[in-house]
Amino acid sequence: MKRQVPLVLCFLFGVVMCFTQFSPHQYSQAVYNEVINWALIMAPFALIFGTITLIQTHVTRIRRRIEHWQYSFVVFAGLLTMAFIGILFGPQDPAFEWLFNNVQVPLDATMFSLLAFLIASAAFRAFRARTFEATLLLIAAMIVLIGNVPVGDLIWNTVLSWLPWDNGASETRQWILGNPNLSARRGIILGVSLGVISQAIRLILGIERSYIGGGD
Amino acid sequence: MELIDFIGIWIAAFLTLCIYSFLYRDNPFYRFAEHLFVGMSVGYTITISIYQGFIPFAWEPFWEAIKPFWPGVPREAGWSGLWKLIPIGIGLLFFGGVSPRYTWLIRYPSAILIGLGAGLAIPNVLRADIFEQTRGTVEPFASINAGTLSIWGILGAILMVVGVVCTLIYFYFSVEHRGPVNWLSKVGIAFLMIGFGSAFGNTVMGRVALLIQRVDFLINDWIGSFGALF
Amino acid sequence: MIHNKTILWVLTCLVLFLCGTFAFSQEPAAPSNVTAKDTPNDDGSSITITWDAAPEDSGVVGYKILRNSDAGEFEEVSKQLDANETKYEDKTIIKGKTHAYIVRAITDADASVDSQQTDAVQAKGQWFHTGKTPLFIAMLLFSAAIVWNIYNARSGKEIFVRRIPGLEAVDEAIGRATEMGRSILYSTGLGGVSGVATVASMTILAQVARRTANYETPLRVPSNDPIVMNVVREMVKNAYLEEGRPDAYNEENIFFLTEDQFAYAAGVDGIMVREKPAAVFLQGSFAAESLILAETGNSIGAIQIAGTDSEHQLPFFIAACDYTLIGEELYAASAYLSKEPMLLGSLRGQDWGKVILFAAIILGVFLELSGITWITEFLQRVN
Amino acid sequence: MLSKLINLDRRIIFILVALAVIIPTLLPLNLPINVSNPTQRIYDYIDTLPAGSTIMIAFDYGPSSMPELNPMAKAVLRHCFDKKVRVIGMTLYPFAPTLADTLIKEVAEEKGAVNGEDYVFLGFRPGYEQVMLRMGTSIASAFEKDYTNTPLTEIPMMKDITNYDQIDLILDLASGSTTQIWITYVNVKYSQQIAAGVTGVIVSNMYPYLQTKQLIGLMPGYLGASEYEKLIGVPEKGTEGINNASPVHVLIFVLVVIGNTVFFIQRRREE
Repeated sequence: MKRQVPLVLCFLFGVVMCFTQFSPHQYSQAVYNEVINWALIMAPFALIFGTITLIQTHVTRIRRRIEHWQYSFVVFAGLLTMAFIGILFGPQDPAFEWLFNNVQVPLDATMFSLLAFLIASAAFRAFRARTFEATLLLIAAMIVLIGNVPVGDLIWNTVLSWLPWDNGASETRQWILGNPNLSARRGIILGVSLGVISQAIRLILGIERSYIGGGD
Repeated sequence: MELIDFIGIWIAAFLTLCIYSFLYRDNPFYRFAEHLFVGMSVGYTITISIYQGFIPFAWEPFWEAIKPFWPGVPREAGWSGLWKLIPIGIGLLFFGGVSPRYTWLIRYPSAILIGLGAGLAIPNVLRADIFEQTRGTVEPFASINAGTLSIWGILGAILMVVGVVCTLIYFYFSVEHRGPVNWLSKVGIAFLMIGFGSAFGNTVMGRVALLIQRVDFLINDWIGSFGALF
Repeated sequence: MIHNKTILWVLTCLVLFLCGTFAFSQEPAAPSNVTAKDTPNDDGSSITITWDAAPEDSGVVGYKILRNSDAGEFEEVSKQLDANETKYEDKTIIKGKTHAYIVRAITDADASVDSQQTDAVQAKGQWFHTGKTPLFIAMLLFSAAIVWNIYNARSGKEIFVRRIPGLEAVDEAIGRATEMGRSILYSTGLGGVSGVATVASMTILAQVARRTANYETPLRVPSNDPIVMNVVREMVKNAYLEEGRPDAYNEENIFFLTEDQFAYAAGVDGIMVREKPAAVFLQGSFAAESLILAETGNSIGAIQIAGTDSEHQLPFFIAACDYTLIGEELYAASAYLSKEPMLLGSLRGQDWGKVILFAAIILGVFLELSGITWITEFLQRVN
Repeated sequence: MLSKLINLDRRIIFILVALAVIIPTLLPLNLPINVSNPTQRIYDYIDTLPAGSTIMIAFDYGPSSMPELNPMAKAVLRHCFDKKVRVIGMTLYPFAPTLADTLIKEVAEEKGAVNGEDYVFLGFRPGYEQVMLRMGTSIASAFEKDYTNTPLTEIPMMKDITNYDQIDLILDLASGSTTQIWITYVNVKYSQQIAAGVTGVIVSNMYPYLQTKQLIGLMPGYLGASEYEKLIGVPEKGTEGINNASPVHVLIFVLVVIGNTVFFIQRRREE
């Protein structure tokens, strides 16, 4: 029950879903459409389970007075406010939307925008011409970086005005993105895809069992 | 400006500054914003997954199916909604995870989700990634044959094949990288590095755009709202 | 009398004139070779009608399609089609009924000619899409290659795996954390439990856990997917059990944070700056938060080992981390560290796949150059 | 001194980045913009459409990509309304309808375009390829009503529009993988012309499609927006964005150059 049934379920669902991709028949499409929804139906249960463990973690923190335990109350306050209003009145409720727009959206956008700072500090630190490979990385990054803004072409057209080639910065950028960059990406994608498929095969055939705790 | 909007802008601005304070170092303001964010995001995702997943895909069809048992309600839909009892039942197994003795129950829904994902992945990844990317690498040579490609185009197509093959050789694991294999994989690394560098440089724009938007908010909306104070 | 004569005259002229016009605007030929067939490779919701193109000077300006159901009345089912069309896919059929079709050619003069009616056909769904045969064959071949190699590896055949830079650092990182008495932070990324990168990451995590079990170094795993968290708990528990240290396992170290991408990043950042782990592992699939995590990890001076198959995030890991497993290296690393025959065998199978890809690309290039297109046709996309 | 420079405290870099964004926001720059070929092609395509043609704009992006994609949407909408090209708006992103609706209305008001005659906004439907494929048969089978709940049958401009056959171009404004899906399902299956405007981050994924001509044109991030704004002669947020973003790019460039110079001097000395 603990090991065999999950393996059988995994095999069954895997084979059937794989088959629906080859079969245009209305029955197989109906199966596909039904089962795809199951993932959506099960998601809230997994989330509620996750939330229970989250609450457990923070209750422990508060009980044991682990450093910064006071902030666990902030987690509860946020969680309960959103879940309470959202579940009772639905996501279209004005209070829910207001909280979303004025609390969650700014937090999300600001966290995201931290990247502008971090990308600068990472570039400064990492882009050093230490080795041949690092130099390639550095040069490609700088060309694309400067080719992305009009300043790049401005500099090119003034400094390199004796060249019979205008707007070189943006054109070189485009060439790098469209050529060496693309072939490297293709190489990665091909390799990764082979890995994805081989893992999917292992999972379906029950060879890979890590998700039931590993072992045989 | 409505009071409620005014309060909203101030809260948003306060939280924005709380997060930016992290750039200096960890501090109580960041800790407050961080914990609030974690809590609210969980509450938000639960709400959305219930209202956009569970209710339309499980509850409504199921309700349609059992309606006729209610006195006086006409029967409209078929029994197909009863199917939804299966995913609901399987979903309930997740609660086994709460007690250490029954954590293994979670393996059932996990196995289904894994099987489903794996089954869909095989044909789709094979088609969309392997078939398509290989075809895209080879196809320009048909244009060379047809004579419709410029000199640059031809060079590009050849470079593309060299790049793809060498990168793949770098990812070839079951031979020692010595001699010619080593050389080719070195070329592969060179392509990878150019690729990574250009992707990095290319991302800056998008990230800066996000910062510009926040700065725009702080300067125009928030500082702009100071006027309403007086 | 005169009247009669005039009328006669006028009538004659009229008849002559009409004859003339008829002679010049000759009636167009009816569309020929009209066939109606069940559309192949669909779910049984359409019928395809084909006919021969009208000659250029026939004056046909368009076509309309007429249909009957179960030998009933004919009705128009299409709007006017262009004159150069020779095919129409009727997607509005009634399932379970038979339909016959007529193609009506329309001329400049707003006149029209009907073709003969076709045989009545019924649409059927197909169980197998014949256009996907190449895909199916490729899938079977690759599966066979993987299974065969795993079987071989299990029967004890040695499989070589090239050195993967960065993996030596795993022991170094764990050792350093132990020396400094600090914790290790391990993130499995944003992927769900069926993601390959997540599974590979969990396999590496199990290996890391085996090593930390002996040193009692705390291994902290903040998770952003409840299911992944649960699987990780089971795997780490197992690893500690197999190392004979079930007492050292602490379930609270593996916890759910939130599913939201940036809230997760904010939370992990907070853990990093407060707990100051000596080693940070970022393995799995990541999105934009990759650099937020990696830069914060760098700022606290931790040894960082990253690995992802999300090719967009690789540049940031390469820039901010000490070691980075690139794409497929992540999968290979899980095989390399665990030395498990299953993983080693399937790695060999993947390499076979690469050999086939090389062959396809090189052969394809030469065939295309000489005008033979069957490789691209084989790889053609079908929906 | 040198080692201090090479291990510059990241917080100094953060301050420099902040300044590089704040200063141009307060004191706008005005850099020359060169229109790149992929953007030009979209402009030319729309510009040569006869009045009364129809294009479909898919607003496939969420709030976090608004800064880059909204200016593009605005510029293209202005161009269309000026040329009397009709616009059908729709989205496959659950968070997009409000932002797209606001934006279309704003431009329509400015150009005097009439809802239901010059443009229509269909709103959001879940499921990417399902929606795309259904619209191939008939748009009404995916969207029986528009965003304001008016049945499509009652909308004047939808009278002669059934499916992709009557649409001259689909412009996908995307922050994710939707463009690939549009190409896979709508370009390949229905031979529909597709163009894209995408965020800077995913631009490089689009080049293969540009190369195979599956995309007739491409607008990359702020740059694309500013180029299109230049083409229609109305510089706005896109131009502002590219101007404000430029200093940060230059800053990073200069920082890296300084870092490497110092690094080389130091290495020379060590040798």
